Amino acid sequence: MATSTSNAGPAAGSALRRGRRRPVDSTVRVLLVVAALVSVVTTIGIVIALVQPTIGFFRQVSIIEFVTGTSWTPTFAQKAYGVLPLVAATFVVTGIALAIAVPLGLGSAIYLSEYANPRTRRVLKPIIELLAGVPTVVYGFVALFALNPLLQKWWPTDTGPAFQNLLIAGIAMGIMIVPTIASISEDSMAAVPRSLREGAYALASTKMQVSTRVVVPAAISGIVAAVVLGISRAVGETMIVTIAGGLTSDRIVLNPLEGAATMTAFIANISSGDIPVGSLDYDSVFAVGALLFLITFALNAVSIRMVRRFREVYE
Amino acid sequence: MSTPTLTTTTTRPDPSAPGNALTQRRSRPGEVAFRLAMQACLLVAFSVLTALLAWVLVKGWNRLDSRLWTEMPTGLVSRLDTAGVQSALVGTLWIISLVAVICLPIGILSAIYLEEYADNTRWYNRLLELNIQNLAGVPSIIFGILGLGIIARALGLGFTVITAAIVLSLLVLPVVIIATREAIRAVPQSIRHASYALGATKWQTVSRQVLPSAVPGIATGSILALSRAIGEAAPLIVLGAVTFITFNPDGLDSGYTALPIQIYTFITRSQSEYTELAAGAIVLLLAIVLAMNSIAIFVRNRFEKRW
Amino acid sequence: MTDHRLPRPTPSDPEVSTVNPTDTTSRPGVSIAGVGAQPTTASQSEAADPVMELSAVSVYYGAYEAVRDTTMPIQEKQITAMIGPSGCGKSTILRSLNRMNDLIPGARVAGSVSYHGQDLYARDVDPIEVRRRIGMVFQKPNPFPKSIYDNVAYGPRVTGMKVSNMDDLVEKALRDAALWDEVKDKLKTSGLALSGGQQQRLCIARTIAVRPEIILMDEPCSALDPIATAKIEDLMSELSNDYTIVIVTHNMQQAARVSHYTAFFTAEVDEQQERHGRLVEFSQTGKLFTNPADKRTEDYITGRFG
Amino acid sequence: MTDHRLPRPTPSDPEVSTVNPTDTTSRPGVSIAGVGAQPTTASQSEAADPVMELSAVSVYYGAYEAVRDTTMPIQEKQITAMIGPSGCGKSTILRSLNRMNDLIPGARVAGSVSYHGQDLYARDVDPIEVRRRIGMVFQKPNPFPKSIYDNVAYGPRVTGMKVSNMDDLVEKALRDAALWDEVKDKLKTSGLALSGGQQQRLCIARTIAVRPEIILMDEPCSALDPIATAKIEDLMSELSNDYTIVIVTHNMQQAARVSHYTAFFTAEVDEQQERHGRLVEFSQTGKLFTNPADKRTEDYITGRFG
Amino acid sequence: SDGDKLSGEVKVNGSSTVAPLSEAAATFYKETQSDVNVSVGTSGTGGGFERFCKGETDISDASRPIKDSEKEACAAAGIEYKELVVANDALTVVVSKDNDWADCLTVDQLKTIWEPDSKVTNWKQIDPTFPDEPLKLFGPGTDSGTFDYFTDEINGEEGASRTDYTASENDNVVVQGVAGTKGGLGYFGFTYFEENADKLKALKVDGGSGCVEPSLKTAQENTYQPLSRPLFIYVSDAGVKKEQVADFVTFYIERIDDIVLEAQYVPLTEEQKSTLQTEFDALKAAA
Ligand SMILES: Nc1ncnc2c1ncn2[C@@H]1O[C@H](COP(=O)(O)OP(=O)(O)OP(=O)(O)O)[C@@H](O)[C@H]1O
Ligand SMILES: Nc1ncnc2c1ncn2[C@@H]1O[C@H](COP(=O)(O)OP(=O)(O)OP(=O)(O)O)[C@@H](O)[C@H]1O
Ligand SMILES: [Mg+2]
Ligand SMILES: [Mg+2]
Ligand SMILES: O=P([O-])([O-])[O-]
Repeated sequence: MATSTSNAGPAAGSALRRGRRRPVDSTVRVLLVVAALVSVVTTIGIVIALVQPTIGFFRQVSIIEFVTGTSWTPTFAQKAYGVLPLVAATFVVTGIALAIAVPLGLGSAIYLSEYANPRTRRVLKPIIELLAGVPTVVYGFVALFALNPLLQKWWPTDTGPAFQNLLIAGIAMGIMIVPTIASISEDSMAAVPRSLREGAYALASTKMQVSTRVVVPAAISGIVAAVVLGISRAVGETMIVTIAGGLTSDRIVLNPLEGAATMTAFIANISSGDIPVGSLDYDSVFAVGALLFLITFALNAVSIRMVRRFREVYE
Repeated sequence: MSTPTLTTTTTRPDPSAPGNALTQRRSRPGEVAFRLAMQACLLVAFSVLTALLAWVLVKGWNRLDSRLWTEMPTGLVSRLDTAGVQSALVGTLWIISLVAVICLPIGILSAIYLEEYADNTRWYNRLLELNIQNLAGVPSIIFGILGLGIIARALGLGFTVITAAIVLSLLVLPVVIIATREAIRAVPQSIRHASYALGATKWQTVSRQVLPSAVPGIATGSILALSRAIGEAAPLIVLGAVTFITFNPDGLDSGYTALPIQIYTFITRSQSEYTELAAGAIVLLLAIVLAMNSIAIFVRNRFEKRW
Repeated sequence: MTDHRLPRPTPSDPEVSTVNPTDTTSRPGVSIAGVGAQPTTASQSEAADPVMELSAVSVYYGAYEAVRDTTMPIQEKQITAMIGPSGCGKSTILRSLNRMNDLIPGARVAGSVSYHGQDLYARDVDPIEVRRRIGMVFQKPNPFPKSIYDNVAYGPRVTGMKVSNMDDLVEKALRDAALWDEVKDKLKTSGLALSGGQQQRLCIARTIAVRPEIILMDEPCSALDPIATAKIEDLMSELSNDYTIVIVTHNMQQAARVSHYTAFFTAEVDEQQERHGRLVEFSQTGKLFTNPADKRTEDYITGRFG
Repeated sequence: MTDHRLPRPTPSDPEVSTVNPTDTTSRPGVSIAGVGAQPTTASQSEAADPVMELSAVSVYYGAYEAVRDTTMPIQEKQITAMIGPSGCGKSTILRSLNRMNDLIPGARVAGSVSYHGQDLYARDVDPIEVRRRIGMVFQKPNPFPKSIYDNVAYGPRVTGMKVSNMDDLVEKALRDAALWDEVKDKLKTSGLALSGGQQQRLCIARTIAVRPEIILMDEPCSALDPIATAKIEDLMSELSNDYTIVIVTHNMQQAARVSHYTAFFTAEVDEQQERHGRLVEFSQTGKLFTNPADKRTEDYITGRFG
Repeated sequence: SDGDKLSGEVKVNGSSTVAPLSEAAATFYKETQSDVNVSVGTSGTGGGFERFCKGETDISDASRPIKDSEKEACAAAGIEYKELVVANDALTVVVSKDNDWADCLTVDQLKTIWEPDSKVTNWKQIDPTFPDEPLKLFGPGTDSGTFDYFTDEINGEEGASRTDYTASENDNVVVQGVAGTKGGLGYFGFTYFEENADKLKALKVDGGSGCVEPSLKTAQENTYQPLSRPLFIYVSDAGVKKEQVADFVTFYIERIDDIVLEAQYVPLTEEQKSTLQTEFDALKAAA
């Protein structure tokens, strides 16, 4: 057998010097950095898009009124710019959504991760992930045309909930985020090392004890991250509340049977509406957008920290 | 070893008759109840979701035929029964193809940079990473505001297919980046080391070893991202896509409508024909989205290597 | 080479005879292996008081027979070591002793494992009660991500032990595990904040807190440094006054240092090129290391393979 | 105990003197350790032709000094083994020999590693060229998820070797790695479809396909069964006709069986309770195992710790 | 329009009230000129003008006349335009079919109900003869031309309204809300009432000269006061210079009766029609 190769000779030492240029490598590097910068530009773009009109808004409306006022009527003749009604409606809907999604999602996750046999799990987990992809406009439709009639029909008293109301929006949103919470918490439970479970079983624990006292606490930061992500999705969700949640914002509505505008519903309605650019009303959309951005920013920060902690524990 | 002063009342099981105790199975009702409760959660979650989807199917049943994609929307209430959503379907396909072209290369390259090239002890790289994680959680409607203020107006791209595609690309960019990073990270370090140990350069290692191994994960993430973009309505509403359109887009600067937007406008109409049509269009949208997600999940489960 | 590398077991060790290395099974292709059933051995001495007995135990993972036909006793308040090359089924056999194999889908045990005469795999046996009496310590220290105190208190709590004073119980368990002095001022800190060796002693404390009769240990020192290893080995010797201990180790020196009995396993390749774990020799530790009855044992302990 | 557990290196082994075990460093608290710089040793024989030399090498991970002050030669076409307890820095030192440490963020090498007199860590040295000449085989066999053929051809392709006939080159590498006969009919199948031992030989074939001068091996047999191990050991002996080999192993018997020189490392705990790897003794293998100069070496090889 | 095959785009945007007219026109037009792409956006009257005055659209749908501020914006951008009245609408006040007590309300009564800070929460407060039934109010979104028009006519100031009612962009909300609430009351365009006449009852309105019911006839005759209103399209001069836009507008005007019928609005009177024709001729001449 003849090959034209030879051992790197003893003279190799000097040949170690950087001689060869590698143009492909340096070109690629530039390309990669440029690509990575797109996301930075996006964030900067968002901030720019929000900041200027928001400053314009706060030139005319005091920040105090904005954060403490209890009426939001920028499109009426008697204008009021207290954002609390929008925030309140947002959190009522989010609260209802969580009340549904957290138990269902967590319970499903515990069942899948601790009880279901591997075959069931292999089938069900992808289906859950599949359902996480259903577009939100579908949930809005379902809320208005399926859940609402049901609610009206089964309502015990004569005066049922309003046609658009926070309750159905919350329920639809809850159903929407169940797959997200279930899937992420299941991931974090699956990441709890076998050794911890074995340790617990070896101490004569039952399955429930292992699930509730070892697996869930060990996965808690992942579970919290899932819930925070659920909150942030609910807070930012637009279509369901726009379709099914109502538009009232002249007062703080806490009764879920009434309709009310969330931050996103307000933005969606007004920005497709007839307000002229540069007007105070137009700027109000961006002020609310900026507030929404800040709230979800804070939630994301919490969630990112949680996820990181949950990674650190076992890696 | 043990301190004699310490007294505890605990005892071992009697070693003389432990065999008997072993067989006295304690009844554990809490155990059964817990299991059933967890099972019930899963069952309820599933049945509600499937019931809702089934309801949409029933509601739109009358409209589930070729009219949906061969016919254009109509402005004539009297002819609603012969209307379809062709322009929205084609608009959606246009947008999604453009999103794929814009978003996937940028997303995958960003992920390669972060995973393989960036020194994550540097503050700017960590900031970059944080920025991407954070963007992933920014509500979609905010991207609509970005698109309206910057892309449509400041950059002057107007209310066109390309504006919608750029906005949706930026929206799902973090999804692609994060999924690609996961896929790249799943390629074991040992493969990279083996390649370097043979004298390969960084890009050789990345392009010949890491990326081929990460393809299933990248494909999965990409498909999921695209299917998310297909279903988004909120940013398009802000972008003024609520438009009656009876023609298919014919270029990047063309006007457009998209399925979720079309569905939204149908929902706001009071005639029951519109509700039916909305349900039909939803089934069409779901079919596309769920098919894409199924492919993604299949690819992941089938081809992703368990190292 | 001096022979201090193979110390005899503790001098108080009762004289127990080596099991005859005759093959009691009729499986073809296996030259010598296994041990005769303990009671049939003529040279049986008075000290032999097996608290557990394996007879003809085979363990399957699905259709794959990981370990074949193991027969051996576990003597009370003695340390029994299992050694052998990787993959020969040591861990598998160990886990079959307290039904930890139940947790692996598809795992199945044939033959009988008896504990005080009771078959552990009888239908009406509650595996949770089994594990209450036969505790286990794992290769990698696996403290719960809870406080040191809660780690130790976990077992008594979940098993519903009637405890008059949990603090005392935790203290005693930690003292017995020779960890008390190092952690007494930080019982509320996380068990994960300890060093590897301390974590492993915490796992031992956690196990003895439920007062089991037998402690199974699967390579308890392999993740530890030499100093921590030495501490755990001392601890084992001390614990063997009160507990029966079974330890799996890949370290022959360790087996030689701490155990009273040693079982040597190896893996055989059968006609279908499948590897199956087999018990080659079971014997008093001193005997096995100085005068192995089987050629494969000798090859292994002299480093000719593995 | 017979001494066949510590066979001498291959009989053809040239006589090479043991380095004096005197401490050439002035670090306090270290009784004896390290080796004097090779050339200064009086008993230097004609066979000593170090292709690489480490002098006063310390390796840091961030601020943590994982290995301190290592001075030792790597002799041409000889097998040098590194042994020592887990965490003493064997892998760390090995990786410093072909700049694989560059890939670990925060890792840093102090002191000098020279290769044919050229400092490997000089500013203008291209690490890719270094790795081209100094190959590496890892603990876990890590074939690329490609065909057997492509695994072997990968190195020549990426390094841009001028190859007249790739098929011949692949065949020769596989032959040299003693794998050809087993795979010649399935060169197109995935490298992952081979058994563990075959995979490891494939990794060796892959490495020698680029014709390096030195091959570093980090516990190349620890994931293998005894039969595969024996094959790899034979292969190493054969390869040492053409290549300089450095091997890390946790298995003293293996070091004794295959190597010509052995470096024994251990971990010392300093005043701040931090552990640092130290080279304790470097010597001809026969000498180190039969007549260790350092008490710690003796303790280790006789199984008193580790 | 002539027989030539035209192509290109026609961009219409604006009022959601007028959109059904323009959509009908676009649908009919497609049958004759299939290569002309007519898009009809609904951003509301104001949103439409915003784009119109930036030159982004050719035609703006409007359910109220252009405001001064919007005129200025158009002037600033050099956009010249013509205003064309294409149909009439009668804002309809609706109650539930279960409401058997109210048939007619005066403008003053409507004002007491809808004025800012109104405290009316019960039908009894409107008229003591009405039963003790809680009043629930529904109305269109506050950013619509319909809202602007109603508040202007009833409360005397555009946008002046009580705020504590259920407002929605979604037609269904008013229809379903009023239909399902015995004491419900709401208002919207005549079309929506026509489409849902089986579920709702329209009230007569007394604008000072007796109770008048909303109908095609009363709206056309302008007797349904003050709530009948004209609907507009604004056509930019620049737009009309484009052949396909001019052709579309011509088509729109020629077929206006079919279009209004299809969209269920109140057709133009003959007088309005001739004005329309004159206006358009002027526009074309200018182009
Ligand atoms: N959960 C499992 N499923 C299938 N096969 C298994 C499983 N666990 C172990 N095995 C197989 O059973 C055989 C014995 O494994 P076991 O872990 O008992 O070996 P061991 O002697 O403990 O090895 P080591 O020293 O590496 O821990 C091996 O071939 C192993 O691959
Ligand atoms: N990437 C790293 N970052 C930080 N510390 C490291 C890293 N790799 C190794 N170390 C530390 O350096 C020390 C030496 O590690 P090394 O892997 O070289 O030991 P080793 O002798 O090869 O051990 P083993 O026999 O277990 O492989 C250890 O304390 C280890 O924890
Ligand atoms: Mg094991
Ligand atoms: Mg190592
Ligand atoms: O859409 P509007 O006609 O109400 O402005």
